[in-house]
Amino acid sequence: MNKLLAEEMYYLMVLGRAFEYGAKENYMKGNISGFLHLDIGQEALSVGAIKAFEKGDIFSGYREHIMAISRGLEPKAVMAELFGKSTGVSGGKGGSMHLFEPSHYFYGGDAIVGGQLPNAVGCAYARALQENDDGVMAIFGDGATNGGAFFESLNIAATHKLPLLFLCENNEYAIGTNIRRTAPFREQAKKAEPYMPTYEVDGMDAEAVYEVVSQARKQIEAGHGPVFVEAFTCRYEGHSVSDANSYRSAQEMAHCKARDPIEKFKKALHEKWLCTEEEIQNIEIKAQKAVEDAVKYAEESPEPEPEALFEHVFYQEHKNVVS
Amino acid sequence: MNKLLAEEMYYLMVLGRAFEYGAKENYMKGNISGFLHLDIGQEALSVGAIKAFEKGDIFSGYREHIMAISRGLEPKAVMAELFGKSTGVSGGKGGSMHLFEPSHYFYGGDAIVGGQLPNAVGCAYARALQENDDGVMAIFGDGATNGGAFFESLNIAATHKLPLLFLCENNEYAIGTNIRRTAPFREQAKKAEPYMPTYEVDGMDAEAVYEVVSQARKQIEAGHGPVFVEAFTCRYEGHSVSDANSYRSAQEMAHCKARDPIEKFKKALHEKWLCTEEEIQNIEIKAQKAVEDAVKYAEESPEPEPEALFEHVFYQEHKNVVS
Amino acid sequence: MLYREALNRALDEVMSADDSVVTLGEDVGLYGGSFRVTEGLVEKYGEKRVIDTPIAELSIVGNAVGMAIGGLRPVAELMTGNFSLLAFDQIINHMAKLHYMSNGKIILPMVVRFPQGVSRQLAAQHSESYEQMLSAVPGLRVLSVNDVNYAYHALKYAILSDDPVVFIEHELLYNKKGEVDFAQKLDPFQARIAKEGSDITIVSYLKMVDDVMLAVPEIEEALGCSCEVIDLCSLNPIDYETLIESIQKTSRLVMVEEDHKTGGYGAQIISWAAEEMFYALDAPPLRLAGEDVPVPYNRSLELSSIPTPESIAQDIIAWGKNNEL
Amino acid sequence: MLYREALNRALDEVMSADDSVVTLGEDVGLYGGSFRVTEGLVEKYGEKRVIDTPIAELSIVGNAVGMAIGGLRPVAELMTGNFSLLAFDQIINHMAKLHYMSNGKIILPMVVRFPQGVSRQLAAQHSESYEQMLSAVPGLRVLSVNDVNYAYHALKYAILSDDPVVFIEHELLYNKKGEVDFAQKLDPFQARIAKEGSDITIVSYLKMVDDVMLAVPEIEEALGCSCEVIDLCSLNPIDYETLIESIQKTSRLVMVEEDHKTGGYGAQIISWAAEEMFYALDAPPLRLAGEDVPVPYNRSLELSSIPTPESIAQDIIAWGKNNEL
Ligand SMILES: Cc1ncc(C[n+]2csc(CCOP(=O)(O)OP(=O)(O)O)c2C)c(N)n1
Ligand SMILES: Cc1ncc(C[n+]2csc(CCOP(=O)(O)OP(=O)(O)O)c2C)c(N)n1
Ligand SMILES: [Mg+2]
Ligand SMILES: [Mg+2]
Repeated sequence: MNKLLAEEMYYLMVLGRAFEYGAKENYMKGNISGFLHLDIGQEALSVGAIKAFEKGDIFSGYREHIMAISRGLEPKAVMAELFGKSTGVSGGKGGSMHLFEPSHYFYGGDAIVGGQLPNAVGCAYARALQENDDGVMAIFGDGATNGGAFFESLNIAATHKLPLLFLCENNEYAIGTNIRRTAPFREQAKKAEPYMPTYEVDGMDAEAVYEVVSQARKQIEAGHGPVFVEAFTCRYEGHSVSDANSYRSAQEMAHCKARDPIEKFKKALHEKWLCTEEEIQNIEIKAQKAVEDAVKYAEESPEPEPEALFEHVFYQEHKNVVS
Repeated sequence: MNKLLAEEMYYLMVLGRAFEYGAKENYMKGNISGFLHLDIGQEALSVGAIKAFEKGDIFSGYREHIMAISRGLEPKAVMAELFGKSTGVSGGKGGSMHLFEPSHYFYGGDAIVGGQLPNAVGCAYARALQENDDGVMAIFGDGATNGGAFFESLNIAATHKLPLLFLCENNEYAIGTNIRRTAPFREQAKKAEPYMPTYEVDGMDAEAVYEVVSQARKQIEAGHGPVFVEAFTCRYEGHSVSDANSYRSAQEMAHCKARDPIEKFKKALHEKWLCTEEEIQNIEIKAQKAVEDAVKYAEESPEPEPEALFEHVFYQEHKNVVS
Repeated sequence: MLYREALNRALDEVMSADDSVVTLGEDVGLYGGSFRVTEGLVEKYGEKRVIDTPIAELSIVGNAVGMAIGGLRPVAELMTGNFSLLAFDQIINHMAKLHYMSNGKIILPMVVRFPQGVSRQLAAQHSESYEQMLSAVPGLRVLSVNDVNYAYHALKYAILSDDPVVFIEHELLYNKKGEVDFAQKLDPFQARIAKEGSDITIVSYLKMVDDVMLAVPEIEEALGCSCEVIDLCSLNPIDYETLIESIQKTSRLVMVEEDHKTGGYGAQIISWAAEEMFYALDAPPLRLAGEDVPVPYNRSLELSSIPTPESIAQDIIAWGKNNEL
Repeated sequence: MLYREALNRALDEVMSADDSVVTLGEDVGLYGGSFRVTEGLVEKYGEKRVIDTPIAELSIVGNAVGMAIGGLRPVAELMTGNFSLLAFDQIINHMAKLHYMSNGKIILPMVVRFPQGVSRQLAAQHSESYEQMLSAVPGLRVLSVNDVNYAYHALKYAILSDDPVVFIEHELLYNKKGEVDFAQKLDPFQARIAKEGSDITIVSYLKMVDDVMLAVPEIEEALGCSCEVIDLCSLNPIDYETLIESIQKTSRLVMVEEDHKTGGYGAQIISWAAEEMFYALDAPPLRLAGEDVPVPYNRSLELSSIPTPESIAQDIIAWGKNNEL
């Protein structure tokens, strides 16, 4: 990592958090609806992992706004999607949980817990067959590691030695249920041990995440098969905006926030990358501005046309193709 | 194990093999149809495991004739089921793959690979809640260890420390595909290691199977949670009667049969239990007779009445029950 | 009492009367249930009978089947209809078939419940309806009630019944208010006449019954006629007697459902009527249903993908006028 | 050429022309496919393109979706329809919806194929039909052909199409003989007139078309009429034009399918006809389908659970006589 990248990552983390608060505010105003899962507290993980995985395909779940933006999707287009506008990345049809941008190799938003994993395995298979040098990263929560799709994916990826990086964001909760109550242990990497090398990392430390994911990426790209990375993290908000977060004590939340990833990284910017206070402030201002612009853009964007309802059910009109 | 039990196990193994050959013969004659999965070669495993698990609930798959008989189901009623007769254990509605006898705690026949595993987990949950001393045994093949249901079951059983014995019959094949081609290793117990104690045993050695399963049963009944036993075995026939078994070389088959479980156990009867040749022959004659009687019974039994088609779709007539 | 409170009450009563009743699902325990149907139960009955499960729908239903085999009466909750797809093997290959395949030896007193349907902008993976699939499976009873009183009685029946029941709810009904007559003896398989009338039989179920009821005044005014509204309550078995009686009276049939039209549940009702009530019908039957598109996130698109009180009124009025009503 | 050979030929041609086509499933490779549809392909195209998968149906379809995202054209085989239930989440929540939810950005040129239906005493967990469920899912094309020539052309189309296609086969059709016209240009979404006639329109698909054809001589003789037999070929979209034309000519409609009657696929056809062709029908439509019971193992019970040429003839003759035909 160099200073330029560190600054970019800081920018993305600050932007990400502001974006999420902006989304929350607009949910309260009624501009956004449905399920809105905020990534606040987990920015180091989303930003660090995506930046470490520069190229290659990314499959994630429904808590994917910051990942999408870190991958290069326009904050405007993401916010517009949350608003359900025609200018949204998915034309207003997908919403918060369904951000896709194949031109950026981002197949983000799956709202079926663990549903993206078999898809990521299949894509990794394709990359291996195509002798493509880039690998695939699948991102999922601790809750997903209890489902059949996860295990089938470990087994298949290991059998075919696929270039697939499994990244588990262990924030210890699936909605209101702690992972210790639905699995026999807290560390989900244990489940991957029979199949592939595993790494643990502090998910609140953007630099550490960046390093471990970079390392893992090199390993999968070298053709040695899949790798599993588990990052321990903590979400600050409820599961989604409509969840009151009443199942976690004030103490637990305080402990969480004491590890704040943005504060930590800011400190590194000062101490390690010798950024000035002014440089840092400029980044923060720029990030704030980007979110304001995104909200404005989303507000002013038009609704989809009524005809959009029937568009893109299929790619091709069936009558035209004959064998 | 004592001599009496050894003789009984020998009886069941010989009976089992003769039963399977009898079934095959009647399949060729057209008396049995559908899928017929023979357990020939795996008798030590089916008999040893069931006898070691005297009480408690048993859930198995579609290769379950010998297990059912070892559990105490009448060979006649099993054969009649294969013939589709009204006197069959499932009234002719289930066939070879669907033998059930709740009065013997046998919920045998599931034709969905791995489908019995979540059921076994649920039953083990019930037993724990009821503070019942007996545990549950789930029997499945190597092929089932690649499916999501298997993993979910390992995870849930371990989380709740359920009294569940996982018994994997590793005959290395799922129909025509060797397990080495669909999993990263041959030993499927590895998959269970993160969750529970695991044991390996020679599935061609009835005594060894009996000992290991007895041991595992005691462990689960003591309330320490689930245990995984993997038994390596070999089926002599094709996957089902309609499979030509062309994917295994003559050499592989010869190697297989050199470990014949019945021959091996017969030797132990002589050497360890000091059975006379006559005692052994009497057992064999009795077994042969039982199979002949079963076939005769099945042949002579009546077809189900046409009305049977509509019986047992539901347990109760809906109109009669009000809340 | 709210709809979800009626369900809660039914569960609570049965759990208190019978130790073998357990409920399991994601967040049903400590969290109180994502739609609060199981609220307060874990405090009363403990974590062993109100079981927080992992996110593993195949196991939730598969374990419930095993629990029922083991002598319990499990009530499994799936968080949303779409996730039930992960459990379809256990629902269809196991829960529905073990009784028959065992010639009646295996008895499965169990319930699988879940909410489904278009709520508010939950997008395509959280908005679908699967009653058409599940009602077509022999061996399953499928209940899906609109009314608060029925919610209480039907769920209680489902848990007490010795047959496997799929109990389908709707996310937008949980806060519906209504009275419960606890002493009533109610046959959950009998359809409910939500409104009597003489000229048009409108058949519906679950949330759409409310939308139909909202549309009725406008329809009656515009067509100068009276509508009978039938809430099916039980989707399998179907209470054909009630339908026959109504159609014989009105000679006109409309079916309203929220699911996509092609292959939706209502096709069975209309197809039955065409076969069995052909000569009783004075006009072609009308089927109103959702569009054949995945449900979009945007609110206007979402609303235009399903019947609404406005579209129901408009479509029935146009049909009535076309058919000289 | 046999039906399975026609499928094999279609796969072979497309794989030879386009390196991005792969096929995956249990035993499709070294074993040659449980119904020999993929026979010989692994020898030609290697294990990387003819992929033996673990017994993990959710992954078979889920991986195919990912392969399609990654630029391949996967053809996934599931061994039997009943096992497809394990993959319903990937088929319905992913394969069918990603294109729409991404506003057209994700394109999924993929096929899921499987055989289904009542074969010979395979019992309830190996004998069901799921076209009613899958044809009701917006975003999926569902092809299910009876004819050998169509088998070749429709599978080829399905693989070449850029939309996700579910291709449903029947275990008893694989050894059916027929001619293939390789040069033909065939629209796989157009229904096939299996036999022209003027008095009764009999609609069917997949294996039942053959049973209908066997029944027709007896029906025509007994009723002194002529039957038109329509093989739908495409279950979604439905070729309503062909149906309209036929019904306008005959004024009589019969639907024959193998699946359980309640909620079966044919309900959509009859319900559509009741809505759209009401005045064209001179008699109530007739729907023949399987009984509402899990499929039993015993051969006589099994046969009595589904329509047979004999029962089809008998039921249509009785209906014709009742309706003054
Ligand atoms: C198959 C499935 N079951 C249930 C849900 C409902 N659900 C949505 S998110 C969630 C919790 C997931 O937790 P985790 O995987 O740890 O991710 P996190 O939300 O913590 O990021 C649940 C149960 C779902 N979306 N999909
Ligand atoms: C879910 C499912 N997928 C596929 C099949 C078809 N099938 C039946 S048996 C079998 C092989 C199972 O192998 P294994 O588990 O090793 O058991 P074995 O036959 O060796 O005893 C397969 C693929 C099935 N019955 N169920
Ligand atoms: Mg989590
Ligand atoms: Mg095996």
